[in-house]
Amino acid sequence: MLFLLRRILFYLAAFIAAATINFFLPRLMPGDPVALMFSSAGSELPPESLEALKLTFGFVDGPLWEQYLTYLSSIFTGDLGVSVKYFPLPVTDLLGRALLWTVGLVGTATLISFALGSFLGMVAAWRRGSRLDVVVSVSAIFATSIPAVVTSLVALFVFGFTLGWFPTGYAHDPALDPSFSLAFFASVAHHAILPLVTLCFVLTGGFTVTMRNNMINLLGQDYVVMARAKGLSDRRVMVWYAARNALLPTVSSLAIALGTVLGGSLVTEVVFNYPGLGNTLYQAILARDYPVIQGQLLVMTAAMLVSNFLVDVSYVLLDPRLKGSG
Amino acid sequence: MSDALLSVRNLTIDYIGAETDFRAVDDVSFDVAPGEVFGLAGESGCGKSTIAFAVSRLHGPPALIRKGSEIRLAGRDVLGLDKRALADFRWREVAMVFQSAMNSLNPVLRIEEQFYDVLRTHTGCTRKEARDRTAEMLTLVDIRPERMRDYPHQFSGGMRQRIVIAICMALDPKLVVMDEPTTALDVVVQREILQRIDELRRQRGFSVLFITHDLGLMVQFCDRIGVMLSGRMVEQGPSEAIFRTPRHDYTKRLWASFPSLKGGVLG
Amino acid sequence: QTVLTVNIEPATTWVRNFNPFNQTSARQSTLDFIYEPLVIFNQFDSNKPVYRLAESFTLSDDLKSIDFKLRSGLKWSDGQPLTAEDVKFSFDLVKRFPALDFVSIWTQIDGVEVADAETVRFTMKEPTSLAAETLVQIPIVPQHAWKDIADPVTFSNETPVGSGPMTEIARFTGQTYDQCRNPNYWDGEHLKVDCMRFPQLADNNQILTATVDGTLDWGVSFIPDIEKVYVAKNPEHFHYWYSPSSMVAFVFNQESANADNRKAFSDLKFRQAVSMALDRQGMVDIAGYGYPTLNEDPGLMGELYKAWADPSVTTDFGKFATYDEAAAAALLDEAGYVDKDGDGMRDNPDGTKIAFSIIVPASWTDWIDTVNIAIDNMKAVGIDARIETPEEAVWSQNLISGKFDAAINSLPAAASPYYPYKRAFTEADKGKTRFTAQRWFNADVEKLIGEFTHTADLDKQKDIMNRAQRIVAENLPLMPVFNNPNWYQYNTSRFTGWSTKENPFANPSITRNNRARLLNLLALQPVP
Amino acid sequence: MNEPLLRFDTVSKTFGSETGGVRAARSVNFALHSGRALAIVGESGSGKTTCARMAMLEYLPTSGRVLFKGEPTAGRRGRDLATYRQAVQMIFQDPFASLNPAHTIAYHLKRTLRLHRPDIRSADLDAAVFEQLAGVKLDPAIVAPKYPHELSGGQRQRVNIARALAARPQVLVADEPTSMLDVSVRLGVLNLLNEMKAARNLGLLYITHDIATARYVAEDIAVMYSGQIVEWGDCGAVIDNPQHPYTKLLLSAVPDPACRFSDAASRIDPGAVEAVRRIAAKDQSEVVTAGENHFVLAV
Amino acid sequence: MGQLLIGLRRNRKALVGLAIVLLIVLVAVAAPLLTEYNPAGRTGRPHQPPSAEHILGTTRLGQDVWARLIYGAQTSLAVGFAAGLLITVVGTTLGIIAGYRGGKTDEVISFLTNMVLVVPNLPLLLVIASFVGQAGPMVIALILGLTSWAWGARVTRAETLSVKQRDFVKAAEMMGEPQWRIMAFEIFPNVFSIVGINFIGSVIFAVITEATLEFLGLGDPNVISWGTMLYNAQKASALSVGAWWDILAPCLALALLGIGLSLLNFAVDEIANPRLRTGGRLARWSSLIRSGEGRL
Ligand SMILES: Nc1ncnc2c1ncn2[C@@H]1O[C@H](COP(=O)(O)OP(=O)(O)OP(=O)(O)O)[C@@H](O)[C@H]1O
Ligand SMILES: Nc1ncnc2c1ncn2[C@@H]1O[C@H](COP(=O)(O)OP(=O)(O)OP(=O)(O)O)[C@@H](O)[C@H]1O
Ligand SMILES: [Mg+2]
Ligand SMILES: [Mg+2]
Ligand code: NI
Repeated sequence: MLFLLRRILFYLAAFIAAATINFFLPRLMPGDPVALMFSSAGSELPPESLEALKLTFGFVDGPLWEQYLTYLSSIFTGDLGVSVKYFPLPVTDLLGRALLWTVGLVGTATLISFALGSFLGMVAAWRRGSRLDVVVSVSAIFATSIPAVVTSLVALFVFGFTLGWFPTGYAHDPALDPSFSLAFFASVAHHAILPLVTLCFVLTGGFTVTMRNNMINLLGQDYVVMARAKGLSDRRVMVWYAARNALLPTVSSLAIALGTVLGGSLVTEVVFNYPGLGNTLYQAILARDYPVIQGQLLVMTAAMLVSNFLVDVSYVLLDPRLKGSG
Repeated sequence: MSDALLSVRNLTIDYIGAETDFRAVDDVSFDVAPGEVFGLAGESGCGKSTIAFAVSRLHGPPALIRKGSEIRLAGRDVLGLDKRALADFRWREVAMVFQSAMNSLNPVLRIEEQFYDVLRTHTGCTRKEARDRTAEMLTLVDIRPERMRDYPHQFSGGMRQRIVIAICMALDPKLVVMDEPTTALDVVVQREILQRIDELRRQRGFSVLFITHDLGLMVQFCDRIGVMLSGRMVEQGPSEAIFRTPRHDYTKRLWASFPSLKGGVLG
Repeated sequence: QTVLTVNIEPATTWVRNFNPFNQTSARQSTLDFIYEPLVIFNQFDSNKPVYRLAESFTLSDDLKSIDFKLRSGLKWSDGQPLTAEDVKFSFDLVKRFPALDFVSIWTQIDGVEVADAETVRFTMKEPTSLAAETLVQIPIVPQHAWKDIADPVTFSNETPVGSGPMTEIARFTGQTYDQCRNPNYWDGEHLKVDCMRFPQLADNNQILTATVDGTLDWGVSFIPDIEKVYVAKNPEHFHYWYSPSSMVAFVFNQESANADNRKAFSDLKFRQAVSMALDRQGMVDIAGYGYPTLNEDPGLMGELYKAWADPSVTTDFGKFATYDEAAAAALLDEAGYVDKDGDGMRDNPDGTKIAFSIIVPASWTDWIDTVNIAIDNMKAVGIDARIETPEEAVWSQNLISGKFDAAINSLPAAASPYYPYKRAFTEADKGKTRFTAQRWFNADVEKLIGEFTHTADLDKQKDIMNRAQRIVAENLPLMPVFNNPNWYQYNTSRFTGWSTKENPFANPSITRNNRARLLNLLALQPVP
Repeated sequence: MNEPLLRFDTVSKTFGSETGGVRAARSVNFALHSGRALAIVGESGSGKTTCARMAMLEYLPTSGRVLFKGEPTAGRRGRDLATYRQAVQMIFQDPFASLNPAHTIAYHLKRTLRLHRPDIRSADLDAAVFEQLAGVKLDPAIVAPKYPHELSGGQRQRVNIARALAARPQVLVADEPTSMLDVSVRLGVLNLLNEMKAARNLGLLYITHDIATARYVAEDIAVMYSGQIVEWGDCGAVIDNPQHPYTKLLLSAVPDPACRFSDAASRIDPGAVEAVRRIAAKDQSEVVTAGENHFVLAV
Repeated sequence: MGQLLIGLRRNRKALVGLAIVLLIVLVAVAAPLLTEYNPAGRTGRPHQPPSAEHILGTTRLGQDVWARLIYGAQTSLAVGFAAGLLITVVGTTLGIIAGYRGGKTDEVISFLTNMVLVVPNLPLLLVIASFVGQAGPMVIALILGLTSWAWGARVTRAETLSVKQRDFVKAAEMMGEPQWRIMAFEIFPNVFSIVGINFIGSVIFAVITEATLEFLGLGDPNVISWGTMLYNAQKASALSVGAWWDILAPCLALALLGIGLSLLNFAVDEIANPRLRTGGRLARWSSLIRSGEGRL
């Protein structure tokens, strides 16, 4: 398990490094949130209130290293500070409420895309050159090359505005309180369809292409040919000999995809006004809400690390060749 | 030879290109008698593997077996088999050992599983029966049966090659095609393996279609040899004859390029 | 139950915060609706006081103290009596926690005392006739509920105890919240709305959707092509009224770091010429979709303070705030601003170059468009201007610190022009607020502003204002272009009684800084 | 005997940790003289390539010394290393892989000349390239502008030899130079090596697992097993009269068309093979002299 | 490299992709010839639908959409290619150095690479872009270049590791070639297809990301690019007011460029990896099978 130990060490180092970047980035940012809030409030706030605002948010001055140490210790205690925009809501609360939606939406989308993409890639590669292959590969190319912004906007326009089949915002009908009722879940599903489909559209292509390429490379492998020579059924050869091995490298792209889940598909969430992490981050950036930005980047990095770690573990489980090593 | 086990007639195979075709095998005919070891010799790229693949119908696009070609195994028209018959035919009638043992076992499945795959597909036996058979087969190639629960990477190259051979024997096929089965191995291991195959063949009576570019080895191992040159079969005959009295110019040249252990060259 | 659906602020999620002292993150429905002011000064009705919690106030003759008398029998929403003690408590609280003092009230007052159970007396530091208007900004909170709050700054007051019409938070989720009738509201008989509902709407597009499909009864948002997009959908019920609000003007920094530009900026003729070059109507129509109100008053009164305007000022100087490209060019020629170096752009009479950027916040597209039009206009008369779009916060900091050449800026709307004048022309404010960005100061104007608060006599005030606006118009320190619209859409299919263009009884905007929004709410009648 | 060009003095090489690693070379001793060829034979994994790489200074021995003309090679840097690289050249097993597919044949040779033949002026480079190609019996005009994939295996290996010789080396290390070639061209390359050895008075270190070709090329031979040289000496003497059981086993396993598998006499017994392997794997330092210039490790 | 070009010429995907990309480049370069309008100027009434006068209609401000589209192409392409180049140069250099030098160098570079990979890219970009404030296209390109090289470095490193094992690298070492020459002339040409794929992929990524950043309002609103077109159209609620041309034009342009580049990328992939190739031979093969000329 030396392999995993090394990885864990790497993750720890990476996390600290990321946290450090995280700490210094906002401090390079022009304009502090109070000034921004003050100016966005435009003519509404009398200039006198600026002082009150500064007091309210009590931006700690003091030596940078001291701030840094406080920050580091706060990370490990899980105290990410208080949002400026949603004062005095703790960042963890804010992220917490967005987290669920994002994990639900983007997580589902990623898994569906992964499954669907891998399946399509597998079949396309198996039936190389067939009409199915042509259709699948060409549509995969198309899907991957169209920016998410475009896809989301067009979907919103066509299905949201023009046809009115789907709601154009929210994670569920605001009239319903979250509960374990059928109506509530139906509403959640109804609201999730459009962003979900858009996300899948954007993500599936990539998985399909990777899988197809991996598969094609593997189909020439002797063990696949031998499996065919053994007279095994096509299904068995395709799934257990070719796809099983082709999937291994795809798993790492799944890791990256899963890791970015918490970034949310920012664009999709923004366009569909989905109350997830991406949207939260976007709003935080617009409002220069440092604590939220910091917290969010941290959470996302952590997520990325965790999912990478899970993939490392699953690699060891999936690929017997790695078991012996280390 | 009407009682041939494998009979290949006028076999012509093209690799289809975007514009022009590449003729890899050109009008090749030969027979393999039951229990016989038939060798296909020739330089790299002359079409040996292409023939081997055709015999077990393993080709995929862009290979094309031209019409007029004929392959018969124990009287059955191999090229005419439909999908189902083909699945049944493979391995039960013709089994195959590939060039590199390193790669012909699925790295993520246990050895046991890879045996079971074959046995279940063809005989529909239970796991228990399959395990017994696997043990039997592994013993046959000097590998301890307990190791069936290991993964391929846990074996050495020579062991893996023997495992492949064991899998080949699992269904007692009539013909075993061996496409350069020992190129990656050193001479001592190669010798061990070929000797083992030779013994098994004697015990079980299957025929072997043996492919290598090492003529010296081929003469030692095969009963009859066909020499190929860029897709054509230029000479065919008992190995003794190919060695002692080669007729075709190309065969003679081949021998002339073998240095001899005794000094000088063989030819 | 009658529910009024309102769009008050864009948000991605609602956070339950009803702390009335928090101006940035508390729900904007907190003031007025939960915490009723003592008095509302109705700007749409000559700034007349509408008495709410207070039934009257009296300013002492020396303008140094003011008594507010509360209505009798007032109750908090939890049934406890609302007394002068609560008022005093609120002001003391603000004093104890300066972070709560969002109008810096304690820089203006000296003390608060309870005169009797229903009367509070404030003593002012300086004599001022406008004390009441500032004092009523501070929300009055119940002493019994707030006295034990350890840190009222971070207190989010999730279940408020209030004095206003809508104090009960019936339902609160991230995506919608309902604020319902105060059972103990003193003016309950006028209140015909049972609940206000605030759906979360994140951006223009969503607000637009909700507005257009008739979900919203009362909205405050930008809607492009409103006639076509909104009104046309239901002409009978969908209405809007965009009254003038804060004034938007171009400014030249009199203390610009660029000496050559400064020469031109400090020249009145140059300012007048540039001002004449601005196609204000174009800005209103194109950049503003026609929603803003044209402002061609060099004395800065415009439509908003037209009651205060001295007509002779516009007669004398009006042309300098009216679009006339030819006149602008002629004036520049006359003043010696001609192209000396042959680059096609005018230079200073001494031959030095004039070239400046106009700064505008990066995300304010309507202003950016306005500036772009202005630049086209200036180019047309040969002035080399460019646009620069820093971040909003940077823009505002530059205006405050004076690190810019030219800018587009706005002056807040208020009850009288006194406020914008004070904001813009008080030299002591230089470097503190962006309203003094132009850095133009005039002792006479400042003196007049001072005098304004020392009298409670409207005629005297008008006279003062007349004199001040003449000086300003003469010097043209700001080049007004239009007044921002006061966003307001209303839907009459469920409620009637709205403040309308025809019956403008109160400022109808529901934004947080408009106290009169309460009057609009109280006027509503459900459609049976 | 005069000072050898290249000498291995009890050279050992262990990969990985001292204890758990692979001992790829164990106390290897040999000497290579100019104008002579030394063949190292042995089954795969016996450490032949490792020795070649140590000769090329690619690996440093874990212990022992590699001497060039009597001088230790360890720690050579910069100029020293450059002169060494010029004096000792190598031919690789796979003629295709050892030429960069992105460059022409002329480029390969030119680079060598630029690096090791400062005496040739730039203007004369092309002529020099042609000369080198002609030296290995390739038609320069045809071959020079081609890319490696446009040549046959035999031609490529000739280019490799030409490239190695262009540096005017004194030692040529050839690691299985013909194992990837078709039989028909194999002999041509071997003949070429023989010729060059004689013509340029090269010391040739010829590494192979094919004992027959070793005999064809080399005067001396060393048989390796599991990192040890188990038997060495005059080529003919060792092959005709093998003393070490492993040498015997190796010779018996070499394919010999003259005897068939079916002959019981020529069969090798798997049990015996294991026994030989065990014997050969043992550390052994005692040397038995089996004849004039023929030595074998004691068993 | 030559083979790559020949391969590209033979590949249908490559041809279509190249045609699309060239077309866009051409249109961008020839923009002044293709429209009489100033892309920044108000040349018509607001939100005019497409007509003979304004072939793609006008924006909310009355600017000509077509003019903006083709001038915007300049920006989008410039950012795409600049960022793509930067990403590729940094990624390739680090990848080759790490892969070739190995040891400590590799450890350090790999750690850096993994670090950058682990920090979520788009959010980071957003944050940096907003920190920079008013990010012009070239600033965006720079940010993209400096934050997105990791993936390229990783694949290049992996490829370098395998190329490094090849004998010709050993041969060059034995020959005494200096290290930089080995990296530049022996390894680089052989990882060229990876570099190509990385480059085109990065260009796609950069074009898309730039548009996304600008769409989110984090770019310089005065720049004319597809991203700002989207941003402005969205701000003007173009879809809701029915001005579909205002928003769909940049959408389609982005999609088209994306598709063109992707096709090229796939083609390079196919050429670099012959196994992936299908093309004409399979069609010929199937027709031969169907005509009974032969069988499998
Ligand atoms: N998929 C293919 N497409 C095109 N040509 C092919 C294909 N597969 C093989 N060939 C060509 O067909 C010829 C015969 O190949 P084959 O693999 O049968 O040779 P071989 O005799 O087995 O060679 P080796 O000894 O190297 O294995 C070769 O020249 C090869 O280039
Ligand atoms: N870089 C290395 N790291 C670890 N082990 C190595 C390395 N190189 C070689 N070995 C091991 O050292 C032993 C000798 O390898 P070497 O390549 O010298 O054998 P060889 O005789 O050349 O074999 P072949 O005939 O297969 O080329 C083998 O067990 C091999 O696995
Ligand atoms: Mg073959
Ligand atoms: Mg070797
Ligand atoms: Ni090239």
